[in-house]
Order: sequence, then C-alpha cells, then structure tokens
Amino acid sequence: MPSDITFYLLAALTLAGAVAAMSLRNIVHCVLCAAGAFAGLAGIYLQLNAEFVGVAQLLVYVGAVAILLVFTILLTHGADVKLGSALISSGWKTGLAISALVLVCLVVPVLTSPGLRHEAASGVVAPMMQKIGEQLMGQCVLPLETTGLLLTAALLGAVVIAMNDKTAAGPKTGVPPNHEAGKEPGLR
Amino acid sequence: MMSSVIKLLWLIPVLPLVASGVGALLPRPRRRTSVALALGAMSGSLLLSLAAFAGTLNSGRETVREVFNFAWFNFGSATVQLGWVLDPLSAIMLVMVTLVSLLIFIYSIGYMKEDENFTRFFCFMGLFAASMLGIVIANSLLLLFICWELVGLSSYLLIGFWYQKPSAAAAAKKAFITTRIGDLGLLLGMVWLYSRTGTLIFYDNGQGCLEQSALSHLALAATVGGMAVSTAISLLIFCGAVGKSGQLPLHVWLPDAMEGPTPVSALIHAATMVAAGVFLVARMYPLMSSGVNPVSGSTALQVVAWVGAITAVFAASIAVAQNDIKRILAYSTVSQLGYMMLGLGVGGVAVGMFHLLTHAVFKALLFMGAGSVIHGSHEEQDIRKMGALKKLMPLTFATYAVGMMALCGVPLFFSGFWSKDAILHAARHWSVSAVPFYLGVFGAFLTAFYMTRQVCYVFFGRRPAASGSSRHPVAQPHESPAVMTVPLAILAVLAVLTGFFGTPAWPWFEAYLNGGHATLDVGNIFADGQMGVMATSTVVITVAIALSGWIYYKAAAQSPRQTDPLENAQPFVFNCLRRKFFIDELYEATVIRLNAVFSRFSDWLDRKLWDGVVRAVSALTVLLAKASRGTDESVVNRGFDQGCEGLRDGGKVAARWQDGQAQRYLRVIGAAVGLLLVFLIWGSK
Amino acid sequence: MTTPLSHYLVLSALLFSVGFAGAVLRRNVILVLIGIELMLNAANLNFIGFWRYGAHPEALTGVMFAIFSIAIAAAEAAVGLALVIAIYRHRRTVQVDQFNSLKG
Amino acid sequence: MSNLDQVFVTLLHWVVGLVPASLQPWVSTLVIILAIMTVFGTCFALTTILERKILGRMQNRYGPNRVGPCGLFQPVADGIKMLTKEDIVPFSSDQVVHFLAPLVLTIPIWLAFAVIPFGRNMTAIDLNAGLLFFFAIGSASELAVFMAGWAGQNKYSLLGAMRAVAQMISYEVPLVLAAVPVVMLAGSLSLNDIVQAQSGYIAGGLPRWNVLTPWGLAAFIMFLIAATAESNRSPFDLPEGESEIIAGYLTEYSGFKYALFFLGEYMGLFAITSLAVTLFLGGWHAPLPVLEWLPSWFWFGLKFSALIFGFIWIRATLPRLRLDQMLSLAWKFLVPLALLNLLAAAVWHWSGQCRLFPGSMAVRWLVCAAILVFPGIRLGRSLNGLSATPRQYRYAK
Repeated sequence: MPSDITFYLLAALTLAGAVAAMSLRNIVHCVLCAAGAFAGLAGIYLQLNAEFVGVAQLLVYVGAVAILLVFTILLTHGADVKLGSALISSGWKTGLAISALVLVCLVVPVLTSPGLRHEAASGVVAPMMQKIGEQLMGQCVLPLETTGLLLTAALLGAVVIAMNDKTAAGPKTGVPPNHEAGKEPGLR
Repeated sequence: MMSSVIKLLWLIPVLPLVASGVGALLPRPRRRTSVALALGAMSGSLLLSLAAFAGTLNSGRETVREVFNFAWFNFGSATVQLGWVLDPLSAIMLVMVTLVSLLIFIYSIGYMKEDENFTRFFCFMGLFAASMLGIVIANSLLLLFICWELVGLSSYLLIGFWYQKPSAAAAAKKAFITTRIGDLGLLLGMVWLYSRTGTLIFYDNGQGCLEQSALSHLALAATVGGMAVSTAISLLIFCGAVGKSGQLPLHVWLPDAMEGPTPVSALIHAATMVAAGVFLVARMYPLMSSGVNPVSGSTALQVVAWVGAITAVFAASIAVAQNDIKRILAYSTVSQLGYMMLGLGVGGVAVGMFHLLTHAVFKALLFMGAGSVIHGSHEEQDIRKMGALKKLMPLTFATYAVGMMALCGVPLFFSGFWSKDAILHAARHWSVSAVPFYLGVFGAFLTAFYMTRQVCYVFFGRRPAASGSSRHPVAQPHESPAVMTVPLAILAVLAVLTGFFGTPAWPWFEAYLNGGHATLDVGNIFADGQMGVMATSTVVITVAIALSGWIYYKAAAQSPRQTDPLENAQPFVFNCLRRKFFIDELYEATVIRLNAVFSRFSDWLDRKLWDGVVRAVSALTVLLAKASRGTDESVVNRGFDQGCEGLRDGGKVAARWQDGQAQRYLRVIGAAVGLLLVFLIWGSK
Repeated sequence: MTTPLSHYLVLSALLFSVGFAGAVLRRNVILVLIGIELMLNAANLNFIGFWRYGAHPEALTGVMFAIFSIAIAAAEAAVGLALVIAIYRHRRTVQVDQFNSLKG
Repeated sequence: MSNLDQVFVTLLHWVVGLVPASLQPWVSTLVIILAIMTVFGTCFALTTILERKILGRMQNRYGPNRVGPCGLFQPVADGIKMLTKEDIVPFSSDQVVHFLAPLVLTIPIWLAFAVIPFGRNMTAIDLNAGLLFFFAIGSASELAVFMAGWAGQNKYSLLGAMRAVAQMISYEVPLVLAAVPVVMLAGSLSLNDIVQAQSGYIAGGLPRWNVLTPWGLAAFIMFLIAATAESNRSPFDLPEGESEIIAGYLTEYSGFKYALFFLGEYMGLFAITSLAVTLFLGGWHAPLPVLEWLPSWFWFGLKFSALIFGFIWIRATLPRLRLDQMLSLAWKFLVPLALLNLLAAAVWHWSGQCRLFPGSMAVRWLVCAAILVFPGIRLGRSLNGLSATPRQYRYAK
C-alpha cells in the first residue's frame, strides 16, 4: 500500500516539476523544477527497485546536468530575459495539437493493449549490483568502452566548443596562457 | 648539205621575230638601232632563204621534200606535233617574201622618216615578216594557223598604225574582224581534219594528213549532206583563204586597209599577206584536189575557180570608178587575187603560184610608186587633184609605168602577161565550163582600162590650179629621195625578169614546182592553142589601153577637173561602182543590225530575267532569315524562360518550409511519428 | 496491489508529451534542451518499467539500457550546452527562432 | 558485551514493538531518524564551540568561555541569537529560491546519514549501492549552493556561489576516485560489506584497515583533502573568503536561514568524516583484538571525533588557497594520483595472492608505496612550478 502512495506522490512531484519546467517564465526556476522532476524520477526508479539506475539518475541529472544548465544560463545571460518577449514561439496552437496527438498515440495503446502484465514480477533478483557489474563487464563490455570513449570525446568537445578562444580575445585580458583556469568558465 | 639547211630553217622566221622583240623594247628615239636590227634580220633571212632555195634547186631529183617534226606537248595519250618543211613551194615563197620585205623595209626608211613612231613601225613590220615566213615553212596546219593569226594581228597593228585617226582605227578593227570570220572556217576545218586524221602534220613520211593514206580515207567518208569529207574540209579551209585574201564576200576590209602607211599596204596588202590565202590553198592543194573525178578537179577546186573569177571581174569593175590612188590599187589587188584563185582552181598549183609571184613584184612596185607620188605631193591621195607629174617625178613615172604595163599584161616583156596568159590558157581548157575564161578576159580588159585611167590622171594632163591644201603653202611636188627610188628600180627590173621563168617556151617554174626538168623549147608557144589565148589577150589589152587613154588623156588635160567622163556617160552605173555596189551598206544593214538587235535582246534578257531571278532569290533568303529569327525568339526563348520561371517558383515554395526553425522541424517529426503510430496501431487492423 | 505497469507508462507518456511540448513551444534554447532531457527520462522510465514488470527481470537488459542512456544523455547535454554557449558568443541571443542561419 | 554493543538496536526494537504491526516500518524509520538527528545535532553544537575553543587554544588564546562553564553553553547562545535575529530577505532577491536554498542544502545531507553504519547492525538503510547513494546525495548540495548564491541577486554572492560550485565539482572527482580502490578491494558498494572487509587482524596485531595499506593511506589522505574542499572548510574556504567577498553565497542570509546553512555545512563535514571512517578506518572495528569488548559504536565515535579534531587542526594551521592553486591542486595533483592509486591497489590485490618468499608482505608494501611516492613527488614539484611563474594581475576594466 505505501508503495502506491509513494508512487503517486513521486509521480505528482515529477509531473509538476516537468510541467513547471516547461511553463515558468524565469529560466532558473525552470531548471530547478527540472532538477526536481529528475529527482522525482530517481525516486520512482528506487521505488521500482532499480537502485543503481535511480542513484545514477540522481548523480548524473541532479548533480551534473542541472549544474551544467545553470552554468549555461549564467554564461548566456539567459536569466535576464527581456520582459514582454513572447514566452512561447509563435504558432503554439499547432505545437500543442501535435504534442496532444503524441500523448494520445502513446496513452491509448497503453490503456487498451491487453498484453500488459499488471502484477509486479516476483521477488527482485537479490544481488542487483553484483549482477549489473557482471553484465557491464560481460555482455555489455563493448558499450561500456564505447560510452567511456564517447564521454571523453564529449568532454573534450564541449570544452573546445565552449572555450572562448583566448587568441581572439588577445593578451589584454592578462590571463597567463598556461594558467588554464580548469573548469572555471571565464565569467563575463 | 640538205639536212643541215632544214635544221637552220627555223631561223628564218625567228630572226625577224627577235628583231621585232628587241625593237619593241627600244625607246622611241632609238630609230637607227631599230632600223639596223630590222634590216640585219631581214637580210639574214634572205640569205638563208637563198641557201635553202639553192638546196632545193640542184637536187634535181624528183619532188624533193625535207621535213622536221617535233612533239610540242602531249596531253593524255595524244601528242601535239609541230614541224617545218622545205619543198619547192616553200622555198620559192621564202625567197619572194624575204626579198620583197627587205626592199620595202629600205623604202619605208625614207617614207617613214618624219613619223615619230618610227621604231614601233619597224617592230611591227618585223613581227609581220616573221609570222609570214612562219606560215610559209609550216609543216603543220596548227603551226600555220598560229602564224596565220599572228599575221592577222600584225595587219591589224599596221593598218591601225596611226591610231589617232579614227578612220584608221575603224579600218584596223574592220580588217581584223572580217579576217577573223574567215579564220573561223579555217579553224573548223582544222579541227575536223584533226578529228578525222588524228594529226595535223602535212607530211610525216606517210602519216601526214596530206599524204595518200589520210586523203583516201577522207575522200571515202561522207558527211551528212552526201558531200565528201575532204571536200567539206577543204571548203572550210578555203573560207580562211577567202577572208585573208579578200575574196568576194569578205573583201570589204582590203580597200579600207589603205588607211595604213603605204609601205604597209605595199608589203601586206599587195605582196605577202593577201597571198597567204592563195599559198594556203596551194599548200592544201592535195587535199583540195582529192576529188572524185580527177579530170574536172574536185568540187572544192571548182568553187575556188568560180569565186576567183567572179571576184576578179567584180573588183576590177569597182576599181574603174575609184578616185583614191591607193583604193584603185587595192581593188586591183583583189581582182588579181581572184585571178590567182582562178588559176589555182583551173590550172593547178604552178599556174596560181607563178601569177602570185609576178603579182607580188609589180603590185609592190605600184604601191611603192603610189607611195612616192603621195610622199612627193605632200600626202595628197586623190588622183583628180594630181597631174603632170611625168616631168616632176621622172624616175617614179618610169618605174610606175613598168609596173602598170606588167599589171595590165602588156605582151612579151612584162611578167604579168605571161602569168595571166597561163591562167587564161588553163581557164580556156577547163573542162567544167568556159565562163571563167570569158570573165578572165573581161577582167583583163577592165584592169588595163583603170590602170591607164589612173596613169593618165596622175602623170599626164595639167595640174589643177592652186589647189594648195591649208597646211602647206603650195609646194612643187618633187622626186623622192634615193632610198625610195632604188627599191623601185630593183622591183621594176624584177617585174620584167620574173616573167621569163614561166613562159610556155621554157616552163621552168612549173617543172621546178612539180620536180620535173624544164627544157627550152620555143615551139611550145605555138602548141595547143597557147597562141590563140595570147592573141586574144593582147588584142583586149591594147583596145582597153587605147580606149582609156583616149578618154582620160583629154580629161586630164582640162585644168579644173570635171567629173569623170564615164560618170557623164553612165551616171547610175558609175555611181554604183564608185559606191562599191553598196556592199558595205548591205553588210551594215544585215549583219550589223542583226548583231545590234541580238545584243539588245541579250541585254534585256540579262537585265530583266537574270537580275530578276537573283533579286528574287535574295529576297527569299532574307524572308527565310526573318522567319527563323521570329520562331527562335518566340518559341524557344519564351518557352525556355517560362520553364525556368516555374522551376524557380517551385524552389521558393519548398524553401519556405526550410526556414531554419528547429522547432518547426521538431513539430513535423512529432506529427509524423504520431501519424505513423496511428497508422501502425489502428491502420493495420 | 502494487501499482500496475500502465500507470508508469501513462506517467512516462505524460512526461514525454510535456517534454515534447516544451521542446516545440518554448523559445529559449536551454528549455528546449531540458525538454529533450525530459523526453529521454520518459523513455528511461519506460525501460525500467518494462524491466520491472517484464517477464525476465533477471535479464537486466532494461536496466543496462537505462544506464547507458543516462550516460549518453549526460554527454549529449554537455555538448548541447557547449554549443549553446558558443552560439551565444556569436549571436548574443538564446532565442531558438534566431538560430535560423541554416535557412533554405 | 554484545548487549552494550547492541544497546541501541535493542532499544529500537523495543520501541517498534510498542507500535501495532501496520505502523511498525513507519515507526522504526521515524525512531532511527530521530536518533540520528539528535546525535548529530548535539554533535553540531559541540563542534561549533569546540572548534572555536581549539582554534583559540592553538592561537594561544582561550576561546569563548563566558557562557556557561568554559563557554560550554556558547552554542545555545548562538542558537538563540540565530533564531531571534530578523530574517532579512533582500527586495530584489528571488523569494522562492531564497527560501528553498537552505532546505535543498540540508535535506540531502541528512539523507546521506541513512547509509552509514554507525555500529554493528546500526545502519539505517543497508542499500547495496550505499556508497553511490552517498555520493549522489553529496552532489545535490552543489545545486543548493548555487541556488543560495543566485537568490541574492548580488554580484558577490553569485561570484561566491560560482567559486563554491567550481570547487565542489572539482573535488568531487578525486573524492569518488579515492573511494573507488576501497570498493574494488571490498568487492561491493554497500558500506556494511566494506566495513566487514576491514574486519580481522593481521598476525593478531594490526587490524586490516584500509588505511594501513599503501594505496589505502594515499587514498585516505586524498579523501581528506577532497573532503575539506567538499565542505568548504579551512584551506578551501574560498566561497566565504571573509577578507575578499564577505560571506560568499551566505551574504544575503541572516537569522534562521543562516543557521541552517551553518548546520548544513557542519552536517556535510560530519557525513564526509563518517564516510572516511567507514571506508578507511575500518568503520566500527576496534584497532586491536584486545579492545574488542568496547562497543562498536564507541570505536566509530572515537575515530569520528579524532578526524574532526584533525579538520579543526588543519583549519587552524593552513592559510587559504588561491582559486587557481586550488583548482590546479585538484586537477593536476589529486586526480592523476588517484588514478595511479587504482594501479597500486590492483598491484596490491594481485600480489596479495602469491606468497613466494617470506618477506613478500614487506616487499609488496614497498613496491606499491614506490608506485605512488615517486610520481607524487614529481606531480608535487610540477605544482610548485606553477606558483613560480610571476602572478599577473588582471585589473578590472
């Protein structure tokens, strides 16, 4: 019984966060609501006994992505959005209609399809972490390695793209070239 | 020795040719060099001719003939050959032409002294002599034809020597064109002959066209009209002779040719060129005489005879009514040529050629005499204005008298008598008909008549009072200088001597020509009717001289010359004769007008028809061009532009969807996914 | 009675459509990225849902898939945001509408 | 002895027993929560006063001794002061975020305590991914710090927040990497298992604590450095940097919210220290077999307070680091060394199996130590190189 309540609670939290993230005017609030939604989702994963995924979700989304979003907002002055500028892009009616269409396409089959099993699986596999570790190193070792490679590439790429080119800025900023400020993005 | 001469034979025509060529390059003032050149060349040729003549003389064998042929050029399989021949006929002609030319050259030095175109005169005379000699030695009808044309050209140049005078220019043109008409016949004959026999060489050891094999072949072949091919060809060739020698239909140019200077008339229109026609007939005699019945001579020879007889009488009658001293001599030449043709026609080559030789000598003499008379009386040519020159120009009168008597055929001493007698004799015995004989006799009568008239008017009687012409103050006529009178004297002597070669008593000339041996036999004179013929001619001539002398001696005596007594007697006939039977007007009316009409018609044709056609074609092309531009403009360009326009609009429409709005793309994807799902889930049920 | 799978699926559909609507409608590019993240999470939720209620929970495929998708989503977010910063530096704007230089 | 050790556990069961079955799970969690909060709450209070007293003593002065005997009631005074002070919220600030910031900071920290084994069977929730849970919760605090800095809408607080976030992110990596060898050797992410792995004694004398292994010692040192940075203390307290940017992201807070931040900070410290204890100092195991009779939680508490004293000691001695020094230390010294440590741990683990010759244990120790020491010196010297370059000052435009 408690699980139902927690599920509804978490679901409500997540949905509220998501809707808020998409509709608030102040972008920082949006990001925070999004972080809330991600946390809610992590909770749902935990509730579904997928601890590792839940914790990973927490660690990745709430910890890293949210911070990244916030940094981007600060870097791009997105925060001080001019008042009066349209919140939603023009022609939002069609957009809403399409998303409604998508919603209907997803929900209706779920509700009507008979084949869904409604009862939870029997006892959860005990040593979940152990199993995941074996899977990672066993069957999915290739994806693991490629993901590692991908993450490194993404990291370097992001840094290169986002780095304001010192050369263009010229020596006047006085920052010694070899004194790379690490992750601390140049504030401007 | 004989063969060596034949090799040098070609030098005879070439020497004067070279002289005239070099003379042509000389500037006008170099008079002496041109004369020297001309005389030197002529004397060289004379010497060579004498050598050649000597060569032919002492052979004594049967008719001797030296031939030298060479291939001029070849085209395809056929080759064109030229060559020259040395036989009695050409030898005697060579001597005659070179001798007479030399004498006339000397005479013209004096006569042309005042003329400023002196060098040009001698250049043309050299050209003429060369081409005449070329005709004589030619062994090929082609070479003969080439020289024939050159002779025509030089006659044109010499007649039109004083081209400032329009009448001289007109006369030159008239001479050239008329002879050209005759040459057309000659050309056709030549071509026909070549096509038939395949060669134009006369004597080519058997192969020549005048040799028996070709002649027999020609005689047998018949033309369309049934006439033998040989006859047709010879008639065509005779046309050339008619043109050149001024026979009846084509004689009109000869009297007008008197416009040229007198030495020219003497050389060309008396002795040589006009004789070329007769020589041609003589050269082609084997062809001409290869008729069906050898007795009466072939039809061609009959034609020659008749034409000759008629021309003789016709020309003689006109000469009676002429007042210009040179025109009288011109018409006498025409009639004497008629006699030669008659001689050839009835008597054969020897008779004709003998008269040709004698005539050349005394006619040259007469012309040069007339020349010195004109020279003396300061360019006065009308005999009615002359008179009493007997005492003023005694030498000229003497030589002129000898010439007159030779021409009239005064018996015994004068060459004319013997040569004319031979012709009349031959005519007398002509089997075909006796008419030519009577025509001949009547011609002789007329000849004697007009010559006496001329002499009376010119030398006897009294000079008309003070007829001084405007330019010169009245100057007494004076004797010509020695350079002119010496040739006169020489010719006078020759006029007498040449007669004795062909007398019946000692027919050397005929023997020489026919290759036989002449024996002196006075008895011949009385043989087969010779005596009769001689007697009739003597009577006729004496009657004519007496009559003419009687009439005109009185007429000449009256100082203001009245009209011609004959005119008083028969005004219509006399006028008709004086107007030359209106032949010129006849030609004018017929041929020339026809020509004018034809030219006008062709002009109209060209202007209207062809020009029209050309203009039509150009208009058509312009139209075509316009049409193609029109279609190109409208159909192609506009059509193409339309197509591009459509394409660009389509592109614009498509571009509108590609506006870089990421969210629009996302919507599209969403919609597509939705529809896809809908289709997959419910569509497939 | 544990909550039926359909609830989870409905929740994920809702999440997905909200994310999609956000991505489609909002003008600020950062919010578009957040929308995309939401959509990804909705997909993960489905994975885990089906793994949990699937026939073979021991197969762990759902979980593995979710793990890797989270990792990649993180990389994607990083690069996306770097791009946004770069674009901002050149265009001084984060409005998605203005990023239309690749217009056709 | 076991009952002393399990005194709290039995207490818990007794309380839970009072409640009807249906509510029992709820009640047990509530009791545990209450227990943790009270224990660490008092610990917070004590630490504030102790820290100030020890700092004073180290700086050759007494420290607060007015309130209560030797100043023991100073925390109460502070607490009252905090509560009574007016809670000023700047006008232009972002009300919601301003209010939420302290909450978002402290709540995850309390959650972190759920997985730590205080004693034998004294773990709130025994997640088998406990360590990972702990780190996930730790990472949430950065967001809170940012919210705090952002809410004030003033340049200084934002600057401070940025520095804090950068520092925490930079040091999270070495923190996790330092913990990885422990997990590798223990074979499990669950903290109980890790503690279990450190039980037992070598030759009856030395306990099998990770800290006594070469890689363990290095990892422990790195963990401590990262931990101080993670909790914004002493050498790494750039965010508050009193002298430069007033109170960093805390400038806009006063009254109770400031107290909460303060609480959150100390709770972060306690959580990290307790994790260090469980990972490296053998959790609640006694150092010697002889001392086994003392209760497990006693040992945990002893080690815990020892570490706290260490932190305070460090705070008293080391000067503040510059921003670039701090970051380069993280990225150019700690991270490479941590990665190397992985290698050393692998060698240690592999060489553990082969007992070729008697002295193998000592040789093994030396080899692993060598792997770490020489590169460490090399990296350290390179760090010095950095500071050797003349510092170029960037003047405000």
